[in-house]
Amino acid sequence: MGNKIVVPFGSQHIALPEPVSFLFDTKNEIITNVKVDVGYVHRGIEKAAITKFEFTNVSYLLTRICGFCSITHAGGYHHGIEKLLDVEAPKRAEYIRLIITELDRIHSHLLANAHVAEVAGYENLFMQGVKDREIVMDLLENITGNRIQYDIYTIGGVRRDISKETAEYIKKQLLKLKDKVLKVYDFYDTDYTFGLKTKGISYISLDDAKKYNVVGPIARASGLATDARAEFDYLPYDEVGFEIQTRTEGDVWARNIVRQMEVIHSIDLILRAIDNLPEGDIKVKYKGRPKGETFVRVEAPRGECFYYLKGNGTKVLERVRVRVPTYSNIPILKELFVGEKYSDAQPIVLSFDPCMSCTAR
Amino acid sequence: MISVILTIFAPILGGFVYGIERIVRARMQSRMGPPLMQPFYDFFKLMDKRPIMIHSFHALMGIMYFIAEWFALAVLLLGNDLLIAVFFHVIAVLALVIGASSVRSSYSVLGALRELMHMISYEPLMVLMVVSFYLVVGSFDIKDVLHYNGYPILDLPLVFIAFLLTIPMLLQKSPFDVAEAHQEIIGGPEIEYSGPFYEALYTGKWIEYIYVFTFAFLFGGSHYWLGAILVIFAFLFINLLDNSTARLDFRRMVKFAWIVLIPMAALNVILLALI
Amino acid sequence: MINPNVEIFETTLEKVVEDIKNWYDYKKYHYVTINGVDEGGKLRIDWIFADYNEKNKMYVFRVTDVSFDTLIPSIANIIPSAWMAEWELRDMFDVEVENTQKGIFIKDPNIVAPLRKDK
Amino acid sequence: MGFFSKFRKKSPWILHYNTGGCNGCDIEILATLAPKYDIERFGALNRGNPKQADILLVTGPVTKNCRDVLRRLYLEMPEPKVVVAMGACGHGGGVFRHLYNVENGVDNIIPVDVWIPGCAPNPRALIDGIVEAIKIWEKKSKDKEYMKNHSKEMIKNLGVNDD
Amino acid sequence: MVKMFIESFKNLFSKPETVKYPFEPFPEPEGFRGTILYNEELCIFCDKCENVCPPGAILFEIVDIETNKREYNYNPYLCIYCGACVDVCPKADEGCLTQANTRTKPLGEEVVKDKKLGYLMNRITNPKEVEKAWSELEIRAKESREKYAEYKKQQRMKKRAQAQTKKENS
Amino acid sequence: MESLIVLSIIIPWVFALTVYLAKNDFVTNSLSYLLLPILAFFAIELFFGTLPVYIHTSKILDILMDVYDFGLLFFFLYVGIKYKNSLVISLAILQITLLIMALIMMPHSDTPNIFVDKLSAFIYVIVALVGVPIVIYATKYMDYNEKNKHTFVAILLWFLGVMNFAVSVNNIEWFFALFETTTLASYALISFRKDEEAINNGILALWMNQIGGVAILIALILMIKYNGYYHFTDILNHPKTVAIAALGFLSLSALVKGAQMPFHKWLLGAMVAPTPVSAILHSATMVKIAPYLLLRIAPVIKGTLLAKLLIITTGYVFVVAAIIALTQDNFKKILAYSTISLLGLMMLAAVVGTPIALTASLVLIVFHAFAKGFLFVEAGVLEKAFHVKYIKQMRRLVERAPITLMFIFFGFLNMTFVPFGTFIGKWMMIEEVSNFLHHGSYIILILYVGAGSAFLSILYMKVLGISVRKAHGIERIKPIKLPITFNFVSVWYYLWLLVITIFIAPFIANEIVPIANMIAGNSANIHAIGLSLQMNHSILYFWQILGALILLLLIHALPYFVKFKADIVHPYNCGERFPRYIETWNFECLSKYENYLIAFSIALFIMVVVLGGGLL
Ligand code: SF4
Ligand code: SF4
Ligand code: SF4
Ligand code: SF4
Ligand code: SF4
Ligand code: SF4
Ligand code: SF4
Ligand code: SF4
Repeated sequence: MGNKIVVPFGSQHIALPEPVSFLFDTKNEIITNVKVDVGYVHRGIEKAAITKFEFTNVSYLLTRICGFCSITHAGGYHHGIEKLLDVEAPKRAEYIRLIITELDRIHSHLLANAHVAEVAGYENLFMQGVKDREIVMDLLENITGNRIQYDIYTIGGVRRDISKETAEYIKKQLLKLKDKVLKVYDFYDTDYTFGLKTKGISYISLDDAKKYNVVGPIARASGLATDARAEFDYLPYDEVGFEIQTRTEGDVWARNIVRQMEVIHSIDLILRAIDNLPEGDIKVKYKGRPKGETFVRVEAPRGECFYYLKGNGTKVLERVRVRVPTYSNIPILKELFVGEKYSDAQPIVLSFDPCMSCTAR
Repeated sequence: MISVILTIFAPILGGFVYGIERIVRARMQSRMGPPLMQPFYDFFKLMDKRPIMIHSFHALMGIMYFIAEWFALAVLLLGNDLLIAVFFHVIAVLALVIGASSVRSSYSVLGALRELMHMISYEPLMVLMVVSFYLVVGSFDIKDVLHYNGYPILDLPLVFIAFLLTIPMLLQKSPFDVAEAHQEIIGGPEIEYSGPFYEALYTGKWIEYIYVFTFAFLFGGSHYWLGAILVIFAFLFINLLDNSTARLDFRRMVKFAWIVLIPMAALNVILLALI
Repeated sequence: MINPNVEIFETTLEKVVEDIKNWYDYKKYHYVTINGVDEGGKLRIDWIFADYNEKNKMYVFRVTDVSFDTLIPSIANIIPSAWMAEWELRDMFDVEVENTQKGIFIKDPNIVAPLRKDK
Repeated sequence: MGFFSKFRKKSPWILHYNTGGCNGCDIEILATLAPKYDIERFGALNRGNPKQADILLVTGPVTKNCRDVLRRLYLEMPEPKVVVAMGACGHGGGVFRHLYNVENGVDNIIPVDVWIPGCAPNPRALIDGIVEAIKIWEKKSKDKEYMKNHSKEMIKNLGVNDD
Repeated sequence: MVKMFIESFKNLFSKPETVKYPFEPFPEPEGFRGTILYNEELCIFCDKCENVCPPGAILFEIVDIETNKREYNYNPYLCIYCGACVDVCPKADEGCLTQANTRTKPLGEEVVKDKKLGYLMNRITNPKEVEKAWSELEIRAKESREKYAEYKKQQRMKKRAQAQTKKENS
Repeated sequence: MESLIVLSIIIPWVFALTVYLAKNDFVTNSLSYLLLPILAFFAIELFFGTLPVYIHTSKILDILMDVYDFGLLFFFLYVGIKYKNSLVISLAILQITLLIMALIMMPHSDTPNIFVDKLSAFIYVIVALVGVPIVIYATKYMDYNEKNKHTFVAILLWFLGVMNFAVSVNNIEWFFALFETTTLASYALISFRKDEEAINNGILALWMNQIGGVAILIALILMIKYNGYYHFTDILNHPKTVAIAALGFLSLSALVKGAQMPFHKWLLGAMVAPTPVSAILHSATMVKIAPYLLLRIAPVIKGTLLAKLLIITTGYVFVVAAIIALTQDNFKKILAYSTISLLGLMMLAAVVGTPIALTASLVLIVFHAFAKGFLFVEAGVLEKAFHVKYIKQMRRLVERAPITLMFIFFGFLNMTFVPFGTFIGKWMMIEEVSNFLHHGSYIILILYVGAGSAFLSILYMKVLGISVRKAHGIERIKPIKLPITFNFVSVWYYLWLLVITIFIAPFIANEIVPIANMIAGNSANIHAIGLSLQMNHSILYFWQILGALILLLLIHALPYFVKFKADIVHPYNCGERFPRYIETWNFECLSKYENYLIAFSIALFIMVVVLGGGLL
């Protein structure tokens, strides 16, 4: 009867740093239908990567697909192009890549979790979460020279080395961070009101997760142990002892907890990587032009990121295809709203931590 | 005399309270926070904004909200009946709700509807609180309460706790800031106001601080030091609560008010009446 | 260096849905995406899958020499999350795909099929 | 009005809109709200509501799909207001310059007052930018260089008849 | 809830984490990727930096076709501070192109002047024109390049013609 | 005096007959207009005259009355048979049996049969000032594609006379006759349109009200059996001895007539009839018999267990009806539920029975009558002139019907806000009841009043919220011209409400309190100090009254005159151009509980019957 209220959520909305729009039909604030538009950020990067940019500098473009996981895109691209050029990065470079990748994951997860808290109306938890995140950001800025766009990958290695002192510093800071993160973890884990707002909201069963090919922490929160770090060999994760973190609750809360667990695991990984940091060059020279095709899967903070590269022996590639984690999580996200309350829509959206910038490229 | 002065300067005092609150909140979040005078800076800035509006009706309701809020405070401080003051507050809510509903913006309308849910949660409790004052003091007159020689707080501990938990509903604080819900409906009723019209709402909220804390003060009876302590305690408590809870759904708020708070207050009143 | 172990099933446009349907088991495999490549006037389409259990293993259903005016079948009723890639395919190459509409990414009518080399 | 203008610089309220950047800048905006840089020190709040905002903080190169939204938000803000384009994207589109779905910078859509360089600009840069914006904002309010006939302009520019 | 309650209370009485920037200086860390600085004297005009720059924030405009005099132009607001240009510059070690670890000031009331930022930035006074000027420059640079190529071609033709005539003469 | 009373009763009947026979527009219109000054004059004369008045009637009238009774009951029987409704039939038969029993048992009594005191005169005034304008309104209303205008108006007129008569009788047997006459009238009016729904609802009203009739008859029999008298005055004069069970059954009939749950359905059913029916049923007449009856017997039941039971029942209805109203989307239904709710409050106040509570009850009756009459009149205007029946159709009403909306707004304000009478009533109730809190269980009363008024407020705000929504400035509004009659009636109510509210303190202190004092037998501590109202030790200052009044006037009327010079922008829509589709909440989940709530009210009702009857 006469009780429908259509509520727009996005593209500009304070809870959404990115343009994406949801249009909810609500009855008494219960969502009955939803329309999603994910195309706001489309810039045409795939096209530019095969016309405007040469294979040597296309990675600067590709890393700017996304600020959260610029390192993932750099990784996806460089691992592929190295395969096409047939060069192998030295071990030390691989370890440095791993360290930066995991640092990036830590900052991304911390922010994502904090953001869920923020939109759940829990301002202080947001502040406590992002407060600690600054430690990682400072580390990243120290190592790479920028807080967001690290541009550390280069074909055949990395552009900057980690010196002895820096390594020590990283270790010290990370140990400090670990304590703090454990404290924040505890808040997420035990906070009563936060639980009220997140537990049981937007439940995804293991079966659904598989049917919809959900990836990343969202899948792992439903008990689906999928992680490109374990399913694809691109960085020496086996050597530092990577383990997949899962929960089985499958709701907003579990997603946060999985991220928090991964943060702690990532800290461990980095600490181990620094301890085992091999000596040697950080870069090798390469020759030739990319030719042939390759498939790459790397694990972004939000899940598996897929790259397809095809070269034809010229300076410009023939096809670059990026399939990012959010891209494969949107279909299930769309299904989750019906029956939930509008006041829970923001935590649901942000528990997916959606990145439109990479979904639409 | 004091009450006249208090009434007249309520917006200023409220502004300071709000300023302190912003600092306290920032500190609780390990931030530095804005300067104390920040609310007034905001006030002056808004004053100087070029006014835009959706339509006059809506803009007018913003101003009416401010006036009604002030008037409710005047009735509380200058009148003699607490109960009437409680009901005068409804006029302010009316202006807010009608104004917010008068624009075709779903956020604003949702905010208005949620504001109604606020009202259903706190209104009966406020009535109960006033009645419990009557039981203790034997009068609805605010002056009698302020001259009461005992310690109302000792007679009304549960009512005070219930009231303490109602303040977040009145002042739009987490966990019950559902009508404002910045991350959901971006301020709810206030979203469509801007410039000087928003100013009216912004300042109205300050007055509401005074209005609410006056009630907290009354729990001290004629012992003004006790009243002051209670006010400070209430202030700190709601800010701590604000900073340590997520926003709950309005359904939970209504349920909480009706299942926990009202029976609690009623129990106190019954015990008091029987003894 | 990475070492993807890719198994490619060449198939045809008519058979591809059938093939995927017979082969796909959502408990074992993981749909990754659908990818189109313009190979000079002809479209090549890859349906890409990965394995949950086997490391580095990927599967590709490949159809080559698709002309830009044929209707491409949809696999969205086998894999519910595939609609996004299909809609994108339509936007990017201006080809007809079953049950899709234009405009998921490109809303400006002046921009047509950016990934086609002839446009 | 002179009296009020004095206080203006102490209360800049921000509206943030991402027009298709990489998020990098947006992350940094969130970092600026965080305790370490705490932008509320300047009285700045992230309002999320154009009607109550003074500074429009735009990130990203303005994709074609975001263009109209950006324009609408700008017009919904009351004068005096300033626009800050954050990051390289905001200036000429940054790395996305000349991509087919990109409008090459914010200035092509709405008049920008401050550009913050960097990709991504770190929180210090953002703070510098805000400080700069406040200066311009004050100047603007003194010069009263407001758009006349705001509402008519709006209808004209947007062709709005949005029912 | 209770834990956070206590935590908030503790925070209230502990020192805030906030840094005082901009009231107190906060230098960028060592190795910060900041402004690109250019030294014309050392440049060999190899154009590598221009070619590699992802957003095209470095442009050489050929101002004099005959002498092939080039002017280095740099747009710090368009620059993404990736440092690729420095990586690629053959003279970087001498200091021809370096990446400072300081940030460029925001472009607001005035344009920052510095010889090391190239020609364009030093010519513009109105900050609002930077973007437009850059777009124009982009076109001019392209044209100048085409003209130069044309000129070169003609030169070559001329040379060849001269050589031809010389040959014929001889 | 006597002649005034008789005229007040007879003139409406004469007019009714004339209208019915003449079937002429001019006659109908002018007579209905004419009735207003006449009845108003009589009523006010009476009200300020020397009261009470006793009229002894001849024996013939008694017999006539008996005959009329039987005629009425057989008519009910006939209706039951005609529409094959076993409930109506069996109830009619039961009534006939009981009536015969009563008549056989009835002793002779010298107590006069007609008795008019201030309370009756008070109802006269309401009938005149609220009821007659509805008839005037009906003359125009029926011009909008309705049939049988004249018959309709005639019934309404006749009904007013009946109403006047009903509140003047002293003999409970007579009262039964008039009570059943109002039942008949409601049946006739509700099924006026003669379509299936109308008839069904008419039958519903019939049998439900018949239950009330049965209750009265039982009360009558009990009273005759145990006390030997059957006049109101006798009851009041022997407060100690009267059989509480009889009073219990009388109160039951009041609950039925007052459409208290679970008997609220019949009043809702009135919706299918033309709107003046609802107006007259809800505001001026019919349902007011219920609180009237309780007010009559208030001094005797005060403080008894019966009173407590009634308090629990009516208070429950006050809250629950308000809650259920939230889930409704038919405008008239919402009004109907709020009537039920407020009737609960009136009866509650009447049952509490202290002078102040009685004052509260009377104040509520006055203001409710005016405001509800007003609101229903406007509902009819909406329906006829703007084709609006559901609140979802009220979207953007302010753009189409600004003036009507203004009236509705004012009506709603009257129903709950300071400083209007309804608020004063609640205020008095709460303050008064606070005195009894030492009896512990009265806390429920405070909760009832606090919660009920909060629910009613949000109900009105919700409805107002949806109708004030608009897209443009007021300058683009082009009001539709309304017929003079409509405007006259609206302005009539509006002004009355306004004037009484401004002078509310003297009005209550000088006019209402004496009635309450008269009923209660001791005096209420309510005074007017200038224009301020003092109750016990609380004062509602005039500046507060005036301030609130001005604020509310500004809120509901000023928007039509104020035009700010500011730029117009569109509402925030996330920067998008999404379609706006905004209605309101319907509290759907609450309707899930509706049945439980009603079931509980049945339980309460049965409790009243059992315990009340058990007091024999
Ligand atoms: S990527 Fe996630 S955390 Fe970042 S801005 Fe977007 S929604 Fe927020
Ligand atoms: S989802 Fe995409 S854009 Fe977002 S962080 Fe991952 S790869 Fe980057
Ligand atoms: S300027 Fe750089 S970091 Fe900022 S949005 Fe653009 S690409 Fe991302
Ligand atoms: S009718 Fe609607 S769209 Fe048209 S001008 Fe009015 S508000 Fe705007
Ligand atoms: S690298 Fe050598 S050939 Fe190339 S431009 Fe420079 S000097 Fe000329
Ligand atoms: S740092 Fe990067 S963007 Fe900046 S000039 Fe150098 S290559 Fe260009
Ligand atoms: S790469 Fe270095 S030497 Fe070459 S043009 Fe650029 S600045 Fe000059
Ligand atoms: S279930 Fe909840 S939302 Fe729905 S009507 Fe009931 S209270 Fe309202």
